[in-house]
Amino acid sequence: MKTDSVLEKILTSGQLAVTSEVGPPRGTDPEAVKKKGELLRGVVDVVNVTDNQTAMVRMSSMAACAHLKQLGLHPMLQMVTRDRNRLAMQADILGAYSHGIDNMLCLSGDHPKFGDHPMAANVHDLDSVQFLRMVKDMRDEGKFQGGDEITDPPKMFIGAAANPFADPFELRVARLAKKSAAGADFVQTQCIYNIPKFKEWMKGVCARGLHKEIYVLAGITPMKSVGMARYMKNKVPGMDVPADIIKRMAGVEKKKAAAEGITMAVEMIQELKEVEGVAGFHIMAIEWERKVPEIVERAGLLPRPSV
Amino acid sequence: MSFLKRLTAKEFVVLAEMHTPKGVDISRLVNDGRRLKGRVDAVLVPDMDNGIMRLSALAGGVLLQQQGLEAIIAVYCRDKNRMALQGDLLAAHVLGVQNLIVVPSADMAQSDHRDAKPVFDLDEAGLLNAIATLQEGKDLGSADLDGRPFFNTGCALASLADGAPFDEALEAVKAQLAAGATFVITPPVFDVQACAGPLKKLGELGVPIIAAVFLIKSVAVARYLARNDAGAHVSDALIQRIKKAADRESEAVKIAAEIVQALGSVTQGVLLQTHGWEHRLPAILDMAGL
Amino acid sequence: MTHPQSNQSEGKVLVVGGGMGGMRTALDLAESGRDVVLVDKAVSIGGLMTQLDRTFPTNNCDLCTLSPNLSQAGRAHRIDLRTMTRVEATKGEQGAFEVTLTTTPRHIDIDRCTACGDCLRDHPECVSFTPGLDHRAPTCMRYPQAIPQAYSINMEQCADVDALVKSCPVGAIVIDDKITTVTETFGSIVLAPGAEVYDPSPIAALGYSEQPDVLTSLEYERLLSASGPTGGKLLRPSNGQAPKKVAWLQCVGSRARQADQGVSYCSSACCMFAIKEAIVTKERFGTDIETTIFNMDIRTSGKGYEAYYQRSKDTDEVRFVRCRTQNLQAGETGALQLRYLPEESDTFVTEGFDMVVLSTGFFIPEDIRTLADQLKVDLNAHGFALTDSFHPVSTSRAGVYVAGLFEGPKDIPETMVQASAAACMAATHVGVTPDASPTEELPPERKIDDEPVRVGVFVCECGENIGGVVDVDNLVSHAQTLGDVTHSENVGYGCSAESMEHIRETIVEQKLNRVVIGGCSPRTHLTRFQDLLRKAGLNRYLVDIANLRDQDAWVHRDAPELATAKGRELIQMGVAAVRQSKPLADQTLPMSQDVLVVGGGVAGMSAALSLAGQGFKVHLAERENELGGEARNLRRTLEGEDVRTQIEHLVAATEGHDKIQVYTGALIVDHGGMPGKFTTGMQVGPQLFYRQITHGATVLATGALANRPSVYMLGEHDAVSTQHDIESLLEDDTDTVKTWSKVVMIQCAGSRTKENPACSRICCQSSIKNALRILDVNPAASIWVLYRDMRTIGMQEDAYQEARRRGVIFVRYDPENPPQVEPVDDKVKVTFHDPILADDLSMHADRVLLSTGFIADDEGTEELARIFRLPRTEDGYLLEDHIKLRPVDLPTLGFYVAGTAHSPKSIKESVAQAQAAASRVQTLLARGEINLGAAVARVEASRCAACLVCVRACPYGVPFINADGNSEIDPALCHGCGICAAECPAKAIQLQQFDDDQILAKLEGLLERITA
Amino acid sequence: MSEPTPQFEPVIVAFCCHYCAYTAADQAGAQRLSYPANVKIVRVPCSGKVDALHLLRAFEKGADGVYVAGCLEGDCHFNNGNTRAARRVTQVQKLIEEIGIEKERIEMVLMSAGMGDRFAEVATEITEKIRALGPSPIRGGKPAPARAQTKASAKAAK
Amino acid sequence: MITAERKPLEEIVESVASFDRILLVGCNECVTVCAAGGRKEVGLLASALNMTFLKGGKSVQITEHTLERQCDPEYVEELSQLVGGADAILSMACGAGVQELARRYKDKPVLPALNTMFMGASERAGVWSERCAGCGNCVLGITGGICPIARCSKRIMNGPCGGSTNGKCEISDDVDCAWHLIWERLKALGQTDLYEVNMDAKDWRPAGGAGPRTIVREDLAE
Repeated sequence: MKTDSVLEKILTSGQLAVTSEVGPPRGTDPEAVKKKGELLRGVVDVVNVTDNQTAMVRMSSMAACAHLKQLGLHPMLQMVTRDRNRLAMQADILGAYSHGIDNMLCLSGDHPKFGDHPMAANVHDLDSVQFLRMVKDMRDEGKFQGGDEITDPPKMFIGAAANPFADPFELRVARLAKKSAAGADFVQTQCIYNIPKFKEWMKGVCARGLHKEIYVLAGITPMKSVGMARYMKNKVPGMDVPADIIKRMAGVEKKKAAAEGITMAVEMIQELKEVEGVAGFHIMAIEWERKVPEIVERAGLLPRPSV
Repeated sequence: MSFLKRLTAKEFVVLAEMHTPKGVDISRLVNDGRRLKGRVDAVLVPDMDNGIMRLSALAGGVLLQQQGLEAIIAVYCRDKNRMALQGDLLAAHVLGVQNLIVVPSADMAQSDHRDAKPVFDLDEAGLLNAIATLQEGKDLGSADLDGRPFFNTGCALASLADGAPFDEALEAVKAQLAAGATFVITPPVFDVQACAGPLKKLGELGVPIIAAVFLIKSVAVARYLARNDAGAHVSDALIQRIKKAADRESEAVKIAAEIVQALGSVTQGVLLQTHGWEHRLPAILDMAGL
Repeated sequence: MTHPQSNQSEGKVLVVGGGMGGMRTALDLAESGRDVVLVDKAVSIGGLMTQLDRTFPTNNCDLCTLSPNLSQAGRAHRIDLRTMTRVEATKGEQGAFEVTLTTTPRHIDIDRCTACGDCLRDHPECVSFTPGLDHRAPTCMRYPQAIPQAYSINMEQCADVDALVKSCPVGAIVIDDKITTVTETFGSIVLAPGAEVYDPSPIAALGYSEQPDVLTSLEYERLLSASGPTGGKLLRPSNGQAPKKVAWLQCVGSRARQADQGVSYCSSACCMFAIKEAIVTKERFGTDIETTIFNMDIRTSGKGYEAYYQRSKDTDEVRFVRCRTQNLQAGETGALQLRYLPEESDTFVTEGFDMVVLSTGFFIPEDIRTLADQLKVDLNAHGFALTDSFHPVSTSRAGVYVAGLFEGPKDIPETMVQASAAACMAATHVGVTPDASPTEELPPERKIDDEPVRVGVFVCECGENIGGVVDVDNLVSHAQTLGDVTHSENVGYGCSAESMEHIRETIVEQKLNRVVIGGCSPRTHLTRFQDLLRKAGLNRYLVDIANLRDQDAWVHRDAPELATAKGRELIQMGVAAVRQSKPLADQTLPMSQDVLVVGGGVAGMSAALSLAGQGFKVHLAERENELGGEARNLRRTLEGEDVRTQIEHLVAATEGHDKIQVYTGALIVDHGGMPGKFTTGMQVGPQLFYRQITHGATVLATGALANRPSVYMLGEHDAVSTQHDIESLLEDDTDTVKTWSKVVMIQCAGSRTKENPACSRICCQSSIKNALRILDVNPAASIWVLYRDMRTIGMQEDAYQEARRRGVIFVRYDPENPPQVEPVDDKVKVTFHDPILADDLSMHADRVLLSTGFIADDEGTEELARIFRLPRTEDGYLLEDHIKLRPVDLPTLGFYVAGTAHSPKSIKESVAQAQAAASRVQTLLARGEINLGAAVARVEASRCAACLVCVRACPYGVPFINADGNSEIDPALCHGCGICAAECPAKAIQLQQFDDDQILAKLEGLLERITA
Repeated sequence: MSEPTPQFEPVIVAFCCHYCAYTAADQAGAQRLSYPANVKIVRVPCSGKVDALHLLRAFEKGADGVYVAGCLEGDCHFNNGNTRAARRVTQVQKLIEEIGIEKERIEMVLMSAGMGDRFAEVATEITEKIRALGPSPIRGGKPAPARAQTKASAKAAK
Repeated sequence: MITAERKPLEEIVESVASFDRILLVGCNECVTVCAAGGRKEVGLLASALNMTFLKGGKSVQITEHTLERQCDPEYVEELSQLVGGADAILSMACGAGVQELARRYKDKPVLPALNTMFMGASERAGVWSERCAGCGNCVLGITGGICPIARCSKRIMNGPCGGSTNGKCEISDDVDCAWHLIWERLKALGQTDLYEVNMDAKDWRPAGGAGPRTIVREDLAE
């Protein structure tokens, strides 16, 4: 065990892990986070807390994580390279760990162009691979990126994101390998809709033996409506929504669309469970956290193991 | 990767047709050729097509190879007997030209040497047979050769016009494939959908099919094709599209590029025929995203 | 005195007649490198056209359009101009005619005479001018730009020879000048003696002899002319007052039924002449003047003429009255009473007019018949030289050619076409001679770098054209106030030889080093004034023209004050620009001597054969798979010639000619280059093989299409066909024709309509031809011709009259109320209104024949015009450079048109235009090199940032970055568009002749008053 | 005759290409078509020769309206000078808007050599449009003092 | 080449509004090539300024002059004759040129008329794109000649991120994904193994992280 993370424990035990996420509020009231966290209690293993998601200012991920931690949940600190240079990032990692937060996800983050501060400086002192390396070195070498030693290094269970669908596709396995090499313990993927393509990617991952080095949590996002499906297809960078998904969503009555989306998510999880190398699921029910229990249940992932 | 390797690897090939000069001023051929270097897989050099006496395809092909391009030269039966044909084939091999396409001979009615005597010692299948024989190290007189040449030989489909013309052309192609041809070049395709039937049947032959894409330079040319070539399937809408374009030349390039794109999933390659507008080839390639 | 001649003159052509036709022939021959002797019996050349005031349909001033040709004729050193000279006898044959020429003494040394007029002032009785046609002896010079610019003296009339001699300040009077007779050898002869205008005196009913206010149209023309007896004012000869009502009587002396009433043929030009006079009358002297044209038919079948006719009715409110007879008498109040029978009425009407103009036609006078006799040239019954459709300018005698009115009545464009055609044919007998005698030794160019700027401003009045609107003197005095202007004056007709010489002298005397001409468009006249500067020892690029005519006086006729104010500004702009101009050098390139002929019909083949016959390599591109064009469908001409056989001969000759490369199935796809060195790409044959041809000139003979309009059930009923369709039937299937008992022909089917406004010109004669042919085969047939105007121009009128005599019935219909055609079994019922019976008629016809004529080949010419960048008329024909004077030249130098691509025309006219195009091509290619002018881009290397903008912007890929790291532009390749100059971010490139300083100076010149 | 009402007479500069628009202007003359005398023509070999600088300077010197007249699309005697000119006109439109001059005061028009009537029509329309816009805003101010453009060679320093 | 574009006229006008005599100085180097500050643009701006002032009823004297290069003292010296007659200098050069003028002519306000943009290359006529960020430590040798620092929207050195589609960057379809280009290029070169190497966290000191940079060539420096 590299860390005390519950996630690491579940994954190491060979059981399918389930994670989900909550977005912190655009204000100072912690109740929103707590409420969302409560919905997920006992349903998922670890709750990701996003970091200025879609480049919009929100309550900091670390603060929100701390609130969840107080509730006894297992939060995962998300951090992007967009807003902080390596000094600020390391400082926050130390701070988070001091609150008992031992999972983190290292990301580059959405470009500020899409957010509410398009005029903001785009820091990117490090990229996500360099970021992973830094966190790993902090944990395993006990060293800051600058080389100085850390007294009581943070033992973070380190996650990365992977998009199996972004172009160029042929590079996606190699890129996972780079992240793995840099220090990622697990990876949460982009929402999966194109299952054949995901399987193809997984095949590449397994062929390279990567599935033995890094845990792959398949990303699942239930569709609420055909409108959302189309939006994801056309507007969200790096998203691959095949036409038959849209067709399926369009084929049902409007008020039954949400239920169809849930069913589809459940079916996907069931199908992906069988795929070699899939170590768990990351269910991103954006502003729809209340539906996560249903999905997890219907997918046969309950009860969650206690480790 | 050479033309042959790409063909074998089932990769999409892009060929361009380049005519030799009528005369000895090769500057245009060489300059146009240089511009294409690295942009096409090979250039096809026709030989006296239309019965217009010109610099021989072999010489043109060698010149283009000297510019760093790979050449495919046309061989045909109208103007040479088996002696001359075999001799030239050996010469081609020695000079480094290893891609051949056996083409039917153009009618001499439009020739600039209408009084010339057509030879037709061999027919196309006979010529293919001669090529095969040479590759086996013998000549048609069964004598052994010093060293064996190697060729990658294609044949040409005579017509894409539905019905009898295509059926006949298909039979001829089958015969030529049986005689040793390994790929087929079609007449120009202007409407991929309209040609879907014939193209499908060609696809079933199991050899690489390369479709010709012809740059329509003017409304008059489009009309000419519509009226005179049943296999062309040049529609009135296409004619109107060119006519209405503010810049007809660019529209023609665009149309050619669109056809190339449409063929991308249908055939294993394209042969761009620009007939004198070789300077427009890069534009077509750019627009087609090649 | 007879000079024995050596053999040296074999290479010469004799051109008889110095009118427009003779001049054009002589100029074409001279420009293509042949030596010419141009003789005219008159004291100065110019012929009939010099007496016109303005010509239709552009209403240009003829003197202005003509004078450039005249002074050119006067100065081209290959042309030996001999006025007052007649042909007395000929011997020999083509290649070596021996011609005896007799010159009447002028008693004036042309080289000395300055045309100062002192002799005339002192001795008017013996100093002669051609009095023009005005029988009321004008007191003016015949026209101010006369060539040669010299007087002539009749010594017999002179009472005091000594005094006369002394009156001449330069001693130009030669007392003992004698008749000279020379015999010279000529390779070929062109006859362009013109014709004379009918004298209406014998027709008593017209009152021409008695009534001073009855004029011939030519006299009326003189009255309108600025150089005429009234100085350009329209006044009644009887009382000097302005007329309020003017009538024109058409066909005076033409289309006569009786010999004493004139000639039987149609003089072809009078209808347009009258319409033009009516329009000009209104335009210049007041729209309230009533103008009425009394006519039998309005025959406006030339290019653009029909539109002009319609405009005269619709816009200018010229009244047209169709009537049968007329006579005239003076009324009590001095008004002329005109009695006529309107077509739609059976009672005579009497109407009063202030002036009556007789539209008199042409006839061949006795002296021209004598000339023909001496030259052993056959004439037709009317005295015109005999020619045929496929040899339109060849007379019965080999080596003798004809052009203009002597070949038949015609208008100016046809004369110009024939003149060039005759030049082409005449040139086949004489070789090109080296340009051995440059008569103009150009003075060396003056270095002006160190001189202060001295601008001379010369403002033209151009008769009424500018002076009638703009206050020229005001402009002249205003110019004097402008900076650096040291000289300014009014030069009248600036482009006349006299004024040009005056300007030249002034430049030299006043040491001017920049010149501004206030005149007409630089498009047409800049080169002439540039040449003038060069002759004055200045660089040709130190002149600018302020376009006071086309872009000021002509467009602001209603606002003279504004026009004058604008004229001042235009002069200011010109002065500002020339102050910045610098001496520039021209660039040259060798010309290709090959010619591309597009179109393999009669016109294309004729042009190709004419050129190939002269040794030019011709590329003939035909889009169809065989040669022959539309004429393949014709069998006979009106005159009975066998068209099919002739076409077969033409095709065989064309294909067999070793200088002609024929491309059938050839589609032109691209074009570039410049006059003298074009490149054209085409795709040829079934496999669309691409050929690129380099050629110096291009002849477009792309033809027109036989019209097949969807009217009168054409294509819907078997009994309805076009005149064209039955050509072969009439030849090969007379049995069918014999079954027809009633045939109705409908004229103007699909012509003169909204869709196809032009008159198709040939359909009236086609219907007459077919009617006569049907009657030959089936004399019992009853033939009805429904028409709007019968336009059987020239000698076709004889056939028309014959058809009437043989019982063909002609009924006029109104386009508002056209005939109706309905099917009745295998026949058709035709219903129409007969204006004479004033009733609707209806009949069952076995056959309805539609005279459908031509329609422009939009499919062919639309794209060709785009590729060659040539303008077309609204109805799709190629637009020539000048409708009257340059009917063969297209607006882009190096392009010529022949045949129906220009406008509907007969085979004869097509062949003539083809030969004319061949001649025009030769005049271009004889130059040998291309003058690229001085408008080339120049890079100032020290400013260049090597940014590649010019390299990327140039449409021709000319600029490149040289070894020094600067942009370099090869002036020989530069086309002079100036795009690079406009885009250069470092302002390192200037287009010479249009550099920024000059353009900005123009703006400053214009806007001075605002900023000052 | 009624007393003419005094109205604003704009000064309009038309840059006309030699081959089409200038010829069309001559055509208008030959056809005696009238158009306002306010339009003054500057002849250029091709509309592509008209520099943005010329257009701007015309306004600076006091023109109330400026237009560039070139050949019809596809008919430019120099391939594409007319389309280049049109792009420049658009650029200058933006610039004069920045200055505070209505962008309607400048435009690009196309015509063929034979279109004398179109020339007259365009000249009339533009004159009316500019007349309605009133004098150029910069004419409200004082005259422009001459601006120095140094002739000293930049290379001299080398 | 350094690229720049003209500031909005309003901003320029405001900056020079208080002066009566303006010396407008162009540069015949980079800014000429990118059509921002050559003789032509100087002319256009002079005209535009003049008109703007005329419109406001103000008469301003604008002197135009274009230097071969504004960032070299020897060329800048050329202005010394003209500066006396001006109240302010308006520079149409990049920031380097503006600063050089300000350094040399200390008593005159020197105002920028351009915004200096980036080091770029000309894609085609009239289009320039960023190619180099001047980071002081070039990695182009291992990225197939395509710079991830200048051309990736996130400066990702181990890209691509998960946002690219069809070879285009997530920020715009008009922007190529640099890493897509790098990958294609590496493939073409047969150097895909270079991709597998993780690039370490970048040392930003040569990129300016350590303050203003200076290059001293000992052999050339005086």
